[in-house]
Parts: sequence; structure tokens; C-alpha cells
Amino acid sequence: MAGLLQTLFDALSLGSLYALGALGIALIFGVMRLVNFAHGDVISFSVFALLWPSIDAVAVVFAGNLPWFLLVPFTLTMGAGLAVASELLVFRRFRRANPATMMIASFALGFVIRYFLLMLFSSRPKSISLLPALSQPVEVFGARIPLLQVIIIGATLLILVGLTSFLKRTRYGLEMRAAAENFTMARMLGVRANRVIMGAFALSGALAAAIGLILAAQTGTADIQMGGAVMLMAFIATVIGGLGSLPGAVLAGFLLGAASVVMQVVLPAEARVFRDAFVYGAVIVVLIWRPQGLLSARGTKERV
Amino acid sequence: MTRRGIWTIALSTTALCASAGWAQDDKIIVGFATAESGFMQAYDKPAQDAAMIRIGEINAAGGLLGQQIEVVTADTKTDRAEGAKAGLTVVDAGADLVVVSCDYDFGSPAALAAESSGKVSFFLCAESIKAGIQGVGPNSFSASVLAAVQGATMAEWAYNKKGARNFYRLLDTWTEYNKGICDGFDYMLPKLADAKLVGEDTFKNEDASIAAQITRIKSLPAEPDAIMLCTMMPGAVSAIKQIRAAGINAMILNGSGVDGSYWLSAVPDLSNFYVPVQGSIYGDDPNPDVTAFNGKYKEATGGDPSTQYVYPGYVMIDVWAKAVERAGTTETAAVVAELEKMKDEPTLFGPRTFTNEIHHQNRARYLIVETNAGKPAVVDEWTISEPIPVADLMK
Amino acid sequence: MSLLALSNVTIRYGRLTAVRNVTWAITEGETLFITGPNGAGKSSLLKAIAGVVPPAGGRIDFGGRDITGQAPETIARMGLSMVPEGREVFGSLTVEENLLLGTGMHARTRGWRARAASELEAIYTTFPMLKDRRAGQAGLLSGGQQQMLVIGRALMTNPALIAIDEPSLGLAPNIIDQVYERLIALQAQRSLTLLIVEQSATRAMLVGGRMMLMRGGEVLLDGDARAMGQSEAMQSAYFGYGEH
Amino acid sequence: MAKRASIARRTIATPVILCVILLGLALLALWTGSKPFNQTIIEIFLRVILVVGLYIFVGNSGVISFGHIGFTCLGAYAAAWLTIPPMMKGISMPGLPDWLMQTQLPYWAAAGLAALFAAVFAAIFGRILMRLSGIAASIATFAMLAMIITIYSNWESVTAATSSVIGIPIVRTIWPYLIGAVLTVFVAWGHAISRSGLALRAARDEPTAAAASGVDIACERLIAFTLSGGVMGLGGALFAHSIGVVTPDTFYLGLTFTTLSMLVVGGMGSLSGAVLGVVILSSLIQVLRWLEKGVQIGDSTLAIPNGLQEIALGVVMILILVFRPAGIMGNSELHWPLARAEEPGHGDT
Repeated sequence: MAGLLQTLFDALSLGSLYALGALGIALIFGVMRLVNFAHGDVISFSVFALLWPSIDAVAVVFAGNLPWFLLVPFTLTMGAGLAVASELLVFRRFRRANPATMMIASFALGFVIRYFLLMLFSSRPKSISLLPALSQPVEVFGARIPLLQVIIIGATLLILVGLTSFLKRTRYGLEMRAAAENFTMARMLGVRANRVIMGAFALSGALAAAIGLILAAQTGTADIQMGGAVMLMAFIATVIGGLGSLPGAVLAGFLLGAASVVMQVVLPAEARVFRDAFVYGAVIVVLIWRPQGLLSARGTKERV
Repeated sequence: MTRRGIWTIALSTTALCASAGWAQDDKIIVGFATAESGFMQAYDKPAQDAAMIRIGEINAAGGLLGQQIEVVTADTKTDRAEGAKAGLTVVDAGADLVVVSCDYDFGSPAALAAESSGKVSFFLCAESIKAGIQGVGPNSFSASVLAAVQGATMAEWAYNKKGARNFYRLLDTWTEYNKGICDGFDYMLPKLADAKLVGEDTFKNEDASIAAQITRIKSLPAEPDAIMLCTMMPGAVSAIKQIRAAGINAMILNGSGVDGSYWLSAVPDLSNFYVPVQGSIYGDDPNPDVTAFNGKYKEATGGDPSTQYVYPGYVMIDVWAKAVERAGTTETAAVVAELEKMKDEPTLFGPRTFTNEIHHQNRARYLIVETNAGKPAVVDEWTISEPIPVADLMK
Repeated sequence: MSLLALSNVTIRYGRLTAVRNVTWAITEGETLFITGPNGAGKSSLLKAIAGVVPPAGGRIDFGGRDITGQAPETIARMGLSMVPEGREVFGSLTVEENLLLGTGMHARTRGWRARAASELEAIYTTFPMLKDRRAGQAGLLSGGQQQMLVIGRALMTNPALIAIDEPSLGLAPNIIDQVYERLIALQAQRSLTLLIVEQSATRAMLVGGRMMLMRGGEVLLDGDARAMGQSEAMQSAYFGYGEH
Repeated sequence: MAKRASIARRTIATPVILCVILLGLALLALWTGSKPFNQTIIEIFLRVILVVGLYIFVGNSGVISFGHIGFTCLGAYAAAWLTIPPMMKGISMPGLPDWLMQTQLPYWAAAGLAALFAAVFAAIFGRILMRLSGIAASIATFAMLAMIITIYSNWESVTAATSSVIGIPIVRTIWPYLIGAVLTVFVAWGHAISRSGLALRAARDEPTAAAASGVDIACERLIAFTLSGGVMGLGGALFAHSIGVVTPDTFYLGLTFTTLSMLVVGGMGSLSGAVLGVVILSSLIQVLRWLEKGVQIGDSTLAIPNGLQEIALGVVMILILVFRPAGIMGNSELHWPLARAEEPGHGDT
């Protein structure tokens, strides 16, 4: 029982990461059909933003020591800031470009960010102790769950609720949803493209930063590559969730998280190393079964 | 997104510089085909600095065979294809000894290039059996100790000194180094009466969360006495942090890859945590000369050694230079022969042995560093009862 | 004076030219039907007017200002509202949300909510059906209802001119009649200018007003719909008899 | 058929010019006589093979594939299986079937078989994946790559898992690589002007129209996918011989994005673009490395800080794409000077 509960928490907390990532990618994909490969690097960047540049092994923490109520907004702002900057400086130039071009551009941008960090911090992973209070276990129905897991799940739910109400209640949210479903039509109704896209980037950047915080708190490491793995999964989640469908992205994110946790649990030891092969196999199956994604937003034009 | 520097195309500069082939055989040249940039740089540079210190000492003492040792370098960019190029570059530049990257996977292309040009090559600190005869050829060596020895050492030591009986094995399948540690552990465990493996699991270094693996440990009837954790940075920190966060306080045994205090801040008050090292960077090495060396290193580089992986670089030049002195030439066959004669050759960081079947250490004296309440310190020293047979290493 | 004026507008997609040097103008309150067979360039023309496809040549003026190559939102904000082919409702949004989007351009001005509310009421009185479904997903509406919705949505922007692409596409005849009834009524009460693209000329002849016939990216005929109905020229032009 | 011949005559210039460029590089390498530079040119040829291989599918179908490097991996390991001395294989990869364990072929024969092997797998995967299109297809291909890599990184007994597979004979002369590249260019050209290639490009440009005129898009894609899979396999095999070691992670995202970037920067829809993308980006990197090492200008050395090379590279790539969103060549091809540039065989579509 306790074990089962534990597994449930494991699945949820991993799923949360993927869901947040998928959301961040889906938001941008929705409004401009951009597969943003720089997303992972925004994640890393917002973590490194907590450190002073230095290439020696020991991390020189600066903002990392802030109390959480300052730390969190600071990091989110960093992420959002970088994302918005990337839209202003790079992606705005690619409005009429085809998706492949945009994709490679985003990749090149991520490349630049990554090597920029590398230059400032060297390739050696830095260790930071974010919110150390979180790294001890708590009793939940007889299972000892790492407090962090509980918080991750809680925070994710909070973010999801917040984002949903933003999208549902506010004018801005309404325009964003409309734009995600059919950008041209929205514009023909006077929805200002740049405002919406900018908003999407800000949100997605903040989400990336949130992931960065979680990863950093969980792994205690700031690594130039840290965003990559999550971003890949998130990216896949966005697609099997249904292009431009935010709920789909979240759903798929949680499914992927659950899938890899469950596989880790049920597979026999010798097959366990092939876990990802099974996960990706499942992905292919899902794509064949529903190429348009689990919850595809009606009217989303296929343009990649 | 990738573990490595991405740009694997293109012409290496040094290529052109070296093109004219100004090989000058009246000089003794050490060529470093190592990573000056990218992922491996953080691992190659410290060892290379240590090597430079030894070279400096030798030159200060009148040089080798009465000649000053010169150094040429080429950047592998942490990339295999670039590595092959870098190897060829330093060979073209007349290197008598080709020093290649710490990691076998990244060092081998350069080492193979050296081998095919009949040069002696040394891996800075690769710890796979392949880093030598088995993976490159008869003229290739490694300056470090096999990963397997680390796993075996920890198992035997924990069994004898800590009374550990129930072991759990957690392997990060990312690199050969990680697998090597666990191979050594697997080799040693059956030799320990009534020690048993109560469970095992694998993860990937980049896994965002190893919660599932931890849950498996926690669902054991009883917490194991010791967890053999075969992994390396950066995943190691994450794994350790998550294990402790889940309330598992069992003894954690590691390879040397997690040595260093630079990451301990991530896991406040870490305790019951053991690492085998060739020498102590914490200023408490039983051998005062090691502490003295640490001082030299700080002078030279402005920082203390951050891990024990600094030391093999020093050992490497040390043993090679001795071999050259004894052979009275830098000619490959002679130097290799002298190296293979070395039996328990004393070095600053413990005895070294090379034979004609293995150019690596399949047995070595290790210091055991215990981290207690976040403070690492040498608590013991251990040498495995017998060398690990090459057959077991090759399996 | 003319509300919308095109001069020598040309539209190209890569190698192929969809519209060739088209020139015409609409005056306020007018109803203009553009008819013609598939690939005549009708829709391309509307897209260019709405700013979705930048014309390769020529110039478009609306309300006395040059809007050539302007962004769709800018044009919409000037009071030119477009109802594209295939209706394009936002399926995942509710009916009311779809309508509210129409007030996008007022979102910044103060008191837009109030205006939106009154606009909504107006639309609901015109299309009571929408009121019943206000909270339902727009994607679930029937074709006819969706057509009403997009027209309502266009009205929410309270435009000077509405351009509608194939309003009767895929609708049952009796529904089409309803749609047009509403359109005509609206035009009367709001002094709207209507620009309607239809495949078949018959509807235009029924409704009356000015009609234009396009083929191969060019305007062949332009005149009174009913009058044209009788003319032989119409027939031949439409069906391409007497090619030379 | 006469029509095809005329297309061939009209477009033959493109592959010829490209091959002349490649030959020029090879001669340059011989002239400098520097081993490292020779290796550098070999690497360029390898990239040409991979990027052109990618072009055969991506360029003609317009579907971005993240999976092709998987076939390179298959090819590289196939070459390893076929060329490593049996006793070494016995140690590192004991799980190999006996007949494979005993075979040891010359590298060129192995490369051929490796290409075939990769093509077969491409055909199998393609059969499943080609019904997808757009980004769904892209993700599916990536999932395929990830599967291949995961399996190859963990199948101890057959691929030696993550450890470097060693004992692959190293080929350091430039000719085999030149031949491989030239061959690839002509294969790509041949496919581009074949009925299938033309149909595929038509489907890329006007999907509905093509489907209406009875083009079986899935089938045409499958052909291109298989062909390019084979070429990628060839590239993998030669790659293995160029450095003598293979590991699965060599053939993952890094190489995938390197090759994709070169294709897109060069011009996704253009064979010349594929080749020029490699040559141009390669030389760009070379220049940047010079700067990084520092160049003598008068008596002062100008050097850019270490690590800036990659950053500059990324920035330049973005700039190229800003000013030429369709890549350097766009959709057009190299032609004899004065001859009008056009896509091969596009004259009659």
C-alpha cells in the first residue's frame, strides 16, 4: 500500500516536470508554430542566474540564498525575461519563415545560450543547495514521501490552476487561447499578434524557470545540460498531447511521467535498462493511433 | 541538449600550424591531445596542470636525458572526431609521448592515432581496462586505477571494517566508468562469505528524478547495510540528494568520481558516505608530500585541487620519465619495455605496476574518505586482497 | 465616396498568379457580390484585402487610407471585418467567448466590458439561437449556427464593411435563406457595406445588388446582379464559352 | 523516357559542379600533406554524405526527420561487426551470431553491406512511420532514433553497450571518403530527377494537387526514406573507419542537429544547398577557430576569448537564416555560369 502510494507520488512528481515543460512548449507552438528548442536552455539559464559567474568547481551562490518568497519570483522573472528577449531579438524576425527554419534558429539560439553559460561557468556541474529545508521526508498515509515531491506536485497543481484561470477569466487569456487555435482568424478579429506572442513567451519562460527551480532543488546541481532531458520529453508530450492543445500537453506530460515510472517499477532488472526504448515505442504507437494527438485543438493547422 | 560540444565538423587550426611537420627529434616533446573546451575540459585540465607541474620539476632538475621537456597541445573540443585530429596534430608536431583525454571514449581516437604512428600514449585518468593494451594497443597506458578496483575496494573494506553484509547495487548506465565500478563490486561480492546482494537497480545520469528507484529500495523488508552507488557527476549529486531526502540513511559506497567537497553544499550534513581516493585533497593525507604537492598545485593554478583526479597526471609524467631515464631514450619500444618492468614502483600516490598484459592498475592502495556531517576526511586505507584478474576485467 | 478601393492588385503564390491587376471600388452601404468558378481568385482577393496575404502588386485603400500590406489586426481595427471561408469558429471556445473576441480592438479602451455587454445583447436579439448556446462549445454548433456565429462575431467589431467568403458553403438551402435574410436586415439597420464572395451567381441574382464575375484571376463582368442574370454574356463568361 | 533524359541533360551540371568542389578539397588536402588537415577534409566528406543523405528524404518530402542519425548508428555498428577481427569481437561482443562472429570483410565491402542493412531498417521503420506527416512524423522519427540509441547503449552482448567498440580498421587515405561523397551526390541527384523524386517534390509543394493527381505520397516517401537511410548507413560505416571507434552516443542529438542545421542553412530543398551548407559552415568554424587561437596581424595577435567560437557560430547561423529564411541556396541549384538556376527536373512540373 505504502509502496503503491509512493509510486503514485513518484509518477505525479515526474509527470509534473514534464507537464510544466510541455505547457511551456505548447504555449509558444500554439501561437507561432515554433518548436522552441531553446526552451531547455532557458531552464538551465534561469538556474545559473542564481550564481555568480565563476569557472572554479565551487559554485558562488548569489541570488540562491534569497528567502523563497524572493527567490521564486526572481527566478521566474529571469526565465520570462530571457524568453521575451529571445522573441524580441530572434524569433520576431522569423514570423513568415517556415517551421524548419524557425526550429533550427531556435536550436542555434539555444546553442548560443548554452555556450554563453559554458564560458561563464565552465562545463563542470555546479552544486547549489536550494531551499535545503525541503530535502527531508514527510509521513503521508504511512508512506515517507520526500517533502520536495509533495511540494513539486502542489506547486504544479497551483500553477495549472493559476494558468487555467488566467486563460479562462482574462481577456489576455481569451486572446491567447483563440490565437493558439487559429492565429490568423484571431488577428482578423483585431487580436494583436505581437502582444499575444510576447505574453506566450513570458509565460513559457516563467514555466521553464519553475522547472529549473524544481530540478535544482531536487538534484542540487546546476548543469549546463540540465534542461535538455526534460525538454525532450516535454516536446514529445506537446505533440502526442495534440498540437496547440494546452490541456493535451499537460495530460500527455503526466502520462509520460507515469509511463516511465511504471516501467521502471514493473520491468524486470535486465529489461529495465531498456526503459526508454519502451517509452519511446509507446510514443510511436500513440502517434500512429492518433497522429493529431490525444486532445487536438480543432482548427489547428498542420504546418510543420 | 547533448553531453558534448556540438560542432564536430571542420578544420582544426592546429592542423594547419602543424602541417609543415616541424618534428624535431633532438628534443623531448610531450603532446597533450586533451580537451581545452567542452564537457571534458573540466576533467582534463586539472590532471594536465598536475602533469605540467611534474614536467616543471623535471626541467628544473636539469631535464630528461639532459634535455628540457617541451610541450605541444591540441584541443579535442570534447569530441571524438576532433580527438583523432588532435592526436595526429601532436604526433605531427613530433610528440614522443601523446597524452590523451581522461575518459576512454574521448581519449581513444587520439590514442589510436598515436598508436598507429608508433608513439607511446597515456590516458590522463581513464579507468577502463580498454585504456591500454586491450583498447588501443601495446604502446598505450593509463595513469589512473581501474574503476573496478574502486568498486572491489569499497565492497571488501565495508565488509571487513564496517561489517556490511546486505548490499544494494544502484548503477547509472551512462558511462563505462560507472559500469566498471559495479563490475568490480560484482567481482568482489561473491568472495565475501555471507555477504549478499539484496537488490539492484539502474538509472540514467540525466534522469530528472530517480524516485522510482528509491521507492524500490524503500520497499525492501529491511534497509540494506550499504548501497553501492556506481555513478558520476552530475547525476551522482542528484542521486545522493534524493536518496537522503527519501530518508534512506544506509552507508553509501562510491567510486572516486564523487570525490571533492565542491558539491557537498548540495546535500547539507551528508553522513555515512565513503569514497576511495588515490590521495587526499583535504590536507590530511598520511603522506605529507601529497599535502606539499597540493600547495604547489595551488601556486601553479591559483586553486586547491578540487578532486583526486588531479593526481594521476602527476603520476603519469613521473613513471614515464623514469622509464625514459632507464631506457636512456624516448624510443617507443624501449620505453614501453621499461614501463612494463615496473612492479610496485613507488609514486607520490601509491605504488604502480605495469605488465606486458595490462597497462593499468588492477590493484592499488586506496585511502578511504568518509564524509561525516558534511565534512570529508581520510579515515582508513585499503588494498584489495588480490589483483582483479584480467579475465574478469574483460568480461 | 468609395469605402474600399483596389487598384491593379496582383496576387502571386510562388510561380502561379492568383489575381491579375484587379481594380474596383465599393461605396458605403453597397452590397457587392463577387462570383466565379473555383480558382477564379475570389478568396485570394479577400485574403489580400484582410491583410492575410500581402499583394504582389497594386494598392488597397480603405476608408481613404492605404492599407496595402498592413497587418490583419490593424485592418480589422479600422473597421473592415472578414468572415473567411469555412467559417473558422474557435471550436474549443464557448459561443460567447467567440463573440467577445470580436471586441478585441476595444479591449484597451475604457468601459469595453459595458460596450461588449450591449453588443452581445444586440447580437443575441439578432440571433436568439446563439443566446441559448452561449455557454456551449462553438465547435458543437451546426454549420448554419456556426455561420450565424461568425457573422455575429464579425458584427461585434462593429465594422463599416463585412467581407464574407462563401457564406452558403455546405449549408442547406433553407439555412442559406435564413443567413441572407439576417444579412440584409443587418445591412439595413447598421448601414453596413457588404462584400460577399459566392461560387454561384444565382444567390446574388436573388438578393440583388452589384455583382462582379471573376475568372482566371481577372474581373470579367461588373454590373447589376439582376440585370446580369438575363445577359448571355454572363452565361458565356461563367462557363467559358466563346474562348478566344 | 526521352523526357527523363532531357531532364538529366538539363540538370547534370549540378552534381558535376558539386563533385568538382569536393575533388578540389581532396587535392587541397594532398597538397598540404598534413595528416590532421587530411583528417579534417575526411570529416567534411563524411558530413557531406550525411547531410546529402538527409536531403534525399527531408529535402524532397519536406518532412523534418530527427531520426536519420539512427541509421548512421546502424551503419557504423554493422561496419564494426563486419570488419573487427573475430577474436576481438569474441571478447567485446560475445553475443554475436556465429556466422557474423567469423566474418571479417574489407572495409569497402563492409560499408556496402552496412548501407544495405541501414536501408532495410529504414524500409521497415518507414513502413510504419510514413503514414504520418508534419511534426507528428518528426517526433515519431525522433522516437525511433531514441529507441535505436537506447537499445544500442544497453545491449551488452551485441553492441558492447555504451563502451567504445574497438578494433575497427582505421582508413586514413582520403579517396574512399571522396568516392563515398561523390557517389552520394549522384544518388541524390538521380533520385531527385526520378519519377518518384519529382512526384515527392510535387507532393511537398502542392499536397492536395499531388494527391488528386494520384501520387501515393506515403509510398514515394517510403522510397526516399529507404534510400536516404541507406546513404546515412554508408556515412556511418565510413565514419567508423575514419576514427576507429564507435559508441552509440556519437550518433545522437549532437550529430542530428549538426547535420540538420547544415541542411537548413544550406537550403533544405536544394542538393547544392546540402553540400554548400557543409562546406560553408565548416569553413566558417575553421575561421573562428583561427581567431580563437589568435592570428598575427602585423605584430599584434588578435584572439577571441575561448568558447566564443561556438557562440559566434550560433549567431552567424541565426543571421544567415534571418536574411535567407530558405537557406543559402533556397530551392535553387548550382548551374553552369550564366545558366539559369532551377531545381532539378522542376522545369516540367
